[in-house]
Amino acid sequence: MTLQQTQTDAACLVRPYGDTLDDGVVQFSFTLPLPHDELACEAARAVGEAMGLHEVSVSCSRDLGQGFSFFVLYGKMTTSVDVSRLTVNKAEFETMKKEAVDRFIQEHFGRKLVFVGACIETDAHTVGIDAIMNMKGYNGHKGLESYHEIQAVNLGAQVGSDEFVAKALELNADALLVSQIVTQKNVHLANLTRLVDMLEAEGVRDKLVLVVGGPRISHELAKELGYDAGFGPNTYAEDVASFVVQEMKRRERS
Amino acid sequence: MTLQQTQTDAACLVRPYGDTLDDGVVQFSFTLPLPHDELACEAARAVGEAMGLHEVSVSCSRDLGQGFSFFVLYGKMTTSVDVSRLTVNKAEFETMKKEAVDRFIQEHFGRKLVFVGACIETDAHTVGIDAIMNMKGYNGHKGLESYHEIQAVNLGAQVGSDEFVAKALELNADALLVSQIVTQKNVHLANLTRLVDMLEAEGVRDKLVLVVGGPRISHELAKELGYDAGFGPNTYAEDVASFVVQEMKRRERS
Amino acid sequence: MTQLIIDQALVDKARGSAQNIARQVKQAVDGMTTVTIERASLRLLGIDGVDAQGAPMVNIVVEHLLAQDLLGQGAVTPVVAAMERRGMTAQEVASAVACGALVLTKPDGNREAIKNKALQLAGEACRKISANRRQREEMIQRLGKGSAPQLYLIVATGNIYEDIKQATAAAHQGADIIAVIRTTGQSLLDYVPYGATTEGFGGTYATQENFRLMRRALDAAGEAVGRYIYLTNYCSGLCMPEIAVMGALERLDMMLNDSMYGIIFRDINMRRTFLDQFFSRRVNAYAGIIINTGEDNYLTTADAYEQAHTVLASQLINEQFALMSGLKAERIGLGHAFEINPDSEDGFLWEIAHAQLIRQVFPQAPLKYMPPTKYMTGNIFKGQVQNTLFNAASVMTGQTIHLLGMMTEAIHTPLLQDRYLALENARYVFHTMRHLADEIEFKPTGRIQARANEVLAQTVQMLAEIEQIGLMEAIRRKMFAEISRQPDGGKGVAGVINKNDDYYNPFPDLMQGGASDDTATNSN
Amino acid sequence: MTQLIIDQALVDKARGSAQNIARQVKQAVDGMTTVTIERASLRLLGIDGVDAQGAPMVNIVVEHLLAQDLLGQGAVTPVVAAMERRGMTAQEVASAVACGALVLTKPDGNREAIKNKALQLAGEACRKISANRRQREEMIQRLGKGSAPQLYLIVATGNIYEDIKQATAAAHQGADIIAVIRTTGQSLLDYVPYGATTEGFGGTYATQENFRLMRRALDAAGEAVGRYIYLTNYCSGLCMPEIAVMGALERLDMMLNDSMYGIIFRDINMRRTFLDQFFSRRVNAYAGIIINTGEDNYLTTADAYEQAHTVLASQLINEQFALMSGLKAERIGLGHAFEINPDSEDGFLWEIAHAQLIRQVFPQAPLKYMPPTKYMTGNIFKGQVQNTLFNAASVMTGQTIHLLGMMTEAIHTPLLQDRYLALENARYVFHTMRHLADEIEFKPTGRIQARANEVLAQTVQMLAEIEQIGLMEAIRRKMFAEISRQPDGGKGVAGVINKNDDYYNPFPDLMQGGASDDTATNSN
Ligand code: B12
Ligand code: B12
Ligand SMILES: Cc1ncc(COP(=O)(O)O)c(C=O)c1O
Ligand SMILES: Cc1ncc(COP(=O)(O)O)c(C=O)c1O
Repeated sequence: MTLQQTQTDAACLVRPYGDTLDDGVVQFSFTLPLPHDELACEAARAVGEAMGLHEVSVSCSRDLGQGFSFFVLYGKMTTSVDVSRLTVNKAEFETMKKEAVDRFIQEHFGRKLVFVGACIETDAHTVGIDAIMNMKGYNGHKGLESYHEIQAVNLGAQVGSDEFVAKALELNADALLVSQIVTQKNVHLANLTRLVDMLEAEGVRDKLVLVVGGPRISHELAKELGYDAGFGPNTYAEDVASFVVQEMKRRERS
Repeated sequence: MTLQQTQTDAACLVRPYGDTLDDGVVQFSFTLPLPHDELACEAARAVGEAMGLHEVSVSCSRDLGQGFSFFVLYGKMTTSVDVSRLTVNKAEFETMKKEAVDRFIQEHFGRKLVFVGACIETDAHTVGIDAIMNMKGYNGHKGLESYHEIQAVNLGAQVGSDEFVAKALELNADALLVSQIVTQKNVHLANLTRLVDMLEAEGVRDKLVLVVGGPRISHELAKELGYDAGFGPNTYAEDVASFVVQEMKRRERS
Repeated sequence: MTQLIIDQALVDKARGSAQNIARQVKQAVDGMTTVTIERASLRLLGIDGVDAQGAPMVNIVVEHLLAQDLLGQGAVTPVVAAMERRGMTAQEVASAVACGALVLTKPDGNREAIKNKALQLAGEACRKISANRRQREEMIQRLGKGSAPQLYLIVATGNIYEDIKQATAAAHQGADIIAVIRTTGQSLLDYVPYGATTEGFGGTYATQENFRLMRRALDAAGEAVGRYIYLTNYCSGLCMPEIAVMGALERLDMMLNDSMYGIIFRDINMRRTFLDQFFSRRVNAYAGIIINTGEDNYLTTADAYEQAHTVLASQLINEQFALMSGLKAERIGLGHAFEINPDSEDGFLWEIAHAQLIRQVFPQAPLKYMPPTKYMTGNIFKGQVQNTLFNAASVMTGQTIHLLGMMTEAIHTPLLQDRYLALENARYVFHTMRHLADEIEFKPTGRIQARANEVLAQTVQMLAEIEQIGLMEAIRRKMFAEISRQPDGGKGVAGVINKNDDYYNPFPDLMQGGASDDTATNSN
Repeated sequence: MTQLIIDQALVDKARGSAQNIARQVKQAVDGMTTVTIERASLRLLGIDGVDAQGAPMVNIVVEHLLAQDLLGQGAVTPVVAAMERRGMTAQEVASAVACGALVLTKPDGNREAIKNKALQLAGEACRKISANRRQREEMIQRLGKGSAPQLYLIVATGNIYEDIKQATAAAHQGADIIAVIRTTGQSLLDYVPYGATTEGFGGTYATQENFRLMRRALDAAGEAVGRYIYLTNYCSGLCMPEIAVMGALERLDMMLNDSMYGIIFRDINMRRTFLDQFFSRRVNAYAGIIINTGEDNYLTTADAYEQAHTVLASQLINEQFALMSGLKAERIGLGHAFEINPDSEDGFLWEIAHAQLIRQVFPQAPLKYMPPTKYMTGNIFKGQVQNTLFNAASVMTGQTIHLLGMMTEAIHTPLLQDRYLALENARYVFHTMRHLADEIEFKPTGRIQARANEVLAQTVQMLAEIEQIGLMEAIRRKMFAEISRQPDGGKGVAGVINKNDDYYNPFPDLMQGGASDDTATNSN
């Protein structure tokens, strides 16, 4: 799969907008490990300047105790970002409606596809994977269980990678849907890597479409970790279903 | 007057603190003049990167309409600020209590000093200058009118520089206290410069102690504009009185 | 609506005092006019534009009349006489005066004929204003408008074109009312600047062209969002009557317009202010404009708890002045503010007591509730919290015109994002608390009830005292906002002119009682 | 306190059903014990520490007993028998078992003598716990504590030393209660990690050493700020009884401790959970610990409006389980949450109705009120607003334990500044609204009253149904949090052991009814 590129020809420079084009106004806040005094305020301003901002002003400073101080600042960015040189990294597919997905499966595969999902390792946040898989769905978008041509098996929370892989083999899964919500200390990276390694060890990685989702998951990250796609906030069942079926078709062709 | 320098010998590197020393976490927010889509989010992230932040993540993006989008981001600063190289710019004086100021005047000048204050030009925010000059004072700190050895004349709001200078000459003022609250489009810079120019044209600039105050006034700025001192938020009458009398004494000596 | 138990006899007593106070003032200034009333009248006759030096034509003509010692009879008749005599339009008369080609004189011909002509011309002006009023009503009928508390937002970039961008975005985000803040210092100009402007400080010049540009933009935004967007400006300062006329001609919907604000906060001469407010309110009444009074400002210099009664007393006086000018109760947007000290225990209770008391003393008024400003700090996160409680107080006490609080109040005039976040805050609070006011009652033996009684009693007493000493003396004695002004001092005093016996101005009478087809109760 | 009119007969009916439900469960599991109850008992006897591989001694001993098929009589007697036989301390027995030097056997000697010895040793353990309880009471007497709603803050860095820094700063900023969040995954470990730890994810390991370090730091902070700072942890998961013991020994003050949370949210076996909660609550009761139940969690998966009655029903069940274990009403901190959809019109009214209903159904309970989490977004500015309304709801309905909402809830575990801003928010709201609850009444014919009646009626019905089908079947039918669990499924099922006839454990009886010198009503 290639990345979708959003590129225009001419440079298109933008800069933050406060109340006038290109004034560059940015609000920021942070804590410094310094006792609350004038020097700390100076240091806060210096942080703003180190970020390349001009006219940095400390609009609020507070003593947090224990040698910490909190600051709210405003400053002006004088450099610009060239939007024409930016790319948006996202999985390449067309979102189809539920009915269209079912029809697509009938036409191209002529059998029910098996999707196995789980919130793996220590993560117990099932609301996201449930939103994708369970009948009820999310925000009025039905979940995968409601798709006639998909057998959706949701293993739920805190499923060990070993257990997950075993279940995938047992069910002859076409796609694995992994959810990772907790990202503290990058625990998701370890968990996700562990799963891929295990699938590769079992020699099944390429037989499956492997996707991951979560509020702090991007497609870019997913690809880096060896997944076929990553889905962030506001994903619905039809998005991931569309991706999986189109990806399967793409693979058949090649 | 020289600048007070706060310097320690060894380098003292600090960086914002989220929940772990040196994690560098900074919160920031701004608006971009871009319609709300994935490219705009990419641009927002790029703004964060242009400020030298790492692990920039867009935690919120909202459509403001009219081709504008709003973003809240978190990122990590990887460079540091060397606190040992920072200086705090402030007027050099010791704050004395009201009684001590009165005694200081009796001892050193043997006459009542005349302080004339005003909120000059288009600025009508009198609360600040009143807080300094009027009997009542501010936050329990009595104003200059309550000082026995000071004749405090508060001209109030929207006083033209010409009128102000005339009054100063008429009253034989020792110190002029200027207040500037409105800073929109840097109107205060124009106003403050105009006053200094006028005082110089009249040849009286050096005969007076000239100070300015306001919530967005710093000592550094005041000095740049040709004032003897600048006072920011949380200033009380005793601060400015102490500065004026000590400055007058300093000048007598030299 | 939540109810406090309020002694109506006390309210009536206070209102009676206020009526007497206003009448005394009216009598004291009845024999005078002001330069800006005369300029406003000339604007109504159709004089507009500026000379090469930027001086408005109406100023040139009025100064010319002053120089000829003719202003005591009013500016209208000399100009109409010249129009008749020369067969010129009012604008042509002004141009001729400006270039020195014409010297206006005391009309010598048939005074009655000139008066009739003036009356006819004035009638045309009134019809234009009526048409605007009807157009507003029709648009509201068709598009609807925001439900109370209506969301009132300011734009203040200093540049009318940036203002328009921001106002349009705000309307799309949910604003019901847009106020274009005026540049610092304009209130003390004794003329109205001209044309589209881009150079204000902390606000944009109030000019007729700026009014027109913003009106057009908001009409378009209103059509797009399916809600009539109200436009507000400042009918205040040394040119109050002229701005009333400009607003009436350009279909503004609301005006900050107070009977004492200029005296207290801008040190404008008392008589001048009382005369100007009377004339401008008559125009506003005729144009179907909702006025917003400025009592909220008192609490930026005085303490909201200590001085709560001065707000109510002033509102009762403002109400009487407004009624006298012909404004209907439904268009008198009395102002107050959530300026209670956030550090005071039970401060929210005192605020609720006050807001609810005002709500009940003025049941028909579209109350204007101002957000916290004085106690806002550079801590924008705390600011969001302060504004949330303000929003809650507003919906709990049924306020009408709700000025949105900005989390950056202590830092800068609103950024685009500040306005968005303020709207989001208010919309959420109003929606999630929509019927809270219907649900709660205040304990009859409680602190809120006791506080409301106390404020009302203090108000009755204060007004009784002012009834004795007169309003001008009361102001001299710092009874409002803790600021003292001298009856004969203040800016613009030179612009107060004694009327001659032959003074004539068709507008006040023509506009008396508002337009006959006005439907105040339906339209706001 | 504001009052809803509530039909006490309905409340009594619901409570009666809940009592029967809890009794049925108790009967169903009465003949069983669990590995962690036995390990907890050994901890009380003084066994601590880990082997070279990091396996806790108590696990080693209990597994050893399991392997010998001796656990059915309880872990206490075999160990005490060995102590007597060998003249060893409990710890020495454990070490000997661990290195294979000792094989525990069915006590052969005088069973009564061994029981007496066990009882004596258990009495010593109880005295230690009593001493902690008294120390807490004395410190509160001397230092005072935060006034309700008490400000409850979490630390969750994963590193106990960072946690301590942040907790100390929070105490200085105004926190009354500090909860150390537990690392993800610990609840499913069938052992308790050991020592000071620095490597948690989204929380810090609950270990006895971490408890001790934080207790010491908070005692110091409490002295500095002149207010006893409560320490909270999670008495939950597969090691619930052991954590209860650790908390009792290290003078924790509060514990998240629920009779069903583990089943529903961690898929822990039902019988295991019911047994463990019973034992651990008896320890908590004895130690004077306030428990916090977990009904708030239901609303993170189910809708707060639709499922409000499931929260109340579960609280009534949790209450009965707690009372049965000996917890006093004053120490049953029933949990609920401000998870009403911010987009729903009048959502705040429904939230108030629910919070006030709970307040009145459990007048003595130190209610734990959780902040919005589910509807928090990455928009931190809106988050401040949501938290402000939560704070307002809390003070308006007299909640007791107030968990502070973080504006960054949807983003990360709290930064130092997030906690400061949350505290500032709550302190301001509580102070400015301090007596609002005393001031307002809800209209008897209003929406809030109607909503409360509706929720109560639904609760009565739900509990009547559960009384018929039994709690385990109710959980199977997804009646709580819309999650279904199988009575015989779930984690830790292998750790449920049938008691033999000669089962003996001195602790439950010794701790029954709490300590004789306990002064529940004064101390919290
Ligand atoms: C509900 C909740 C819980 C519930 C979970 C109940 C359940 N059965 O899921 C309970 C109370 C049990 C809980 C516990 C904990 N939680 Co929690 N929780 C939340 C909360 C409030 C909401 C999450 C949620 O349900 N979102 C709604 C769903 C629909 O959104 P979503 O998950 O993003 O899913 C969407 C997309 O991401 C995507 N998606 C998600 N998965 C997948 C998978 C695939 C294949 C695809 C295609 C798409 C997809 O599609 C979904 C629909 O659009 C968040 C805070 C917040 N407001 O976000 C904290 C939060 C996620 N929790 C957090 C933490 C730390 C914990 C604990 C670890 C705390 C502790 N130490 O005890 C515990 C332990 C849980 C564990 N072991 O994992 C942190 C995570 C911080 C971080 N950045 O790592 C958060 C952010 C709160 C915080 N600020 O501290 N939590
Ligand atoms: C009260 C107020 C008003 C009142 C003023 C009443 C009065 N008589 O002063 C009224 C309602 C009239 C008003 C009007 C306007 N205001 Co105003 N107002 C404020 C407000 C709410 C509080 C200011 C205040 O009183 N602070 C309290 C005093 C005690 O603090 P302070 O001034 O900082 O003074 C202290 C120090 O700075 C220092 N200090 C100050 N002066 C001096 C002088 C000396 C010699 C010394 C030693 C020290 C010193 O000591 C003082 C005590 O510690 C601020 C918002 C805010 N919360 O800050 C906006 C604010 C200052 N106003 C603002 C604006 C734009 C206006 C208007 C121009 C809007 C308009 N276009 O109509 C008008 C016009 C006024 C004009 N022509 O200047 C902006 C300024 C933005 C900017 N950065 O430039 C602000 C920040 C609001 C906003 N966000 O838009 N305002
Ligand atoms: C009635 C009234 N007029 C005018 C203003 C604005 O100030 P300025 O006098 O600078 O136009 C206000 C400010 O709030 C006001 O309330
Ligand atoms: C009773 C109870 N136990 C435990 C927890 C924490 O979760 P975990 O099971 O991961 O320890 C909660 C969460 O809020 C809870 O309410």
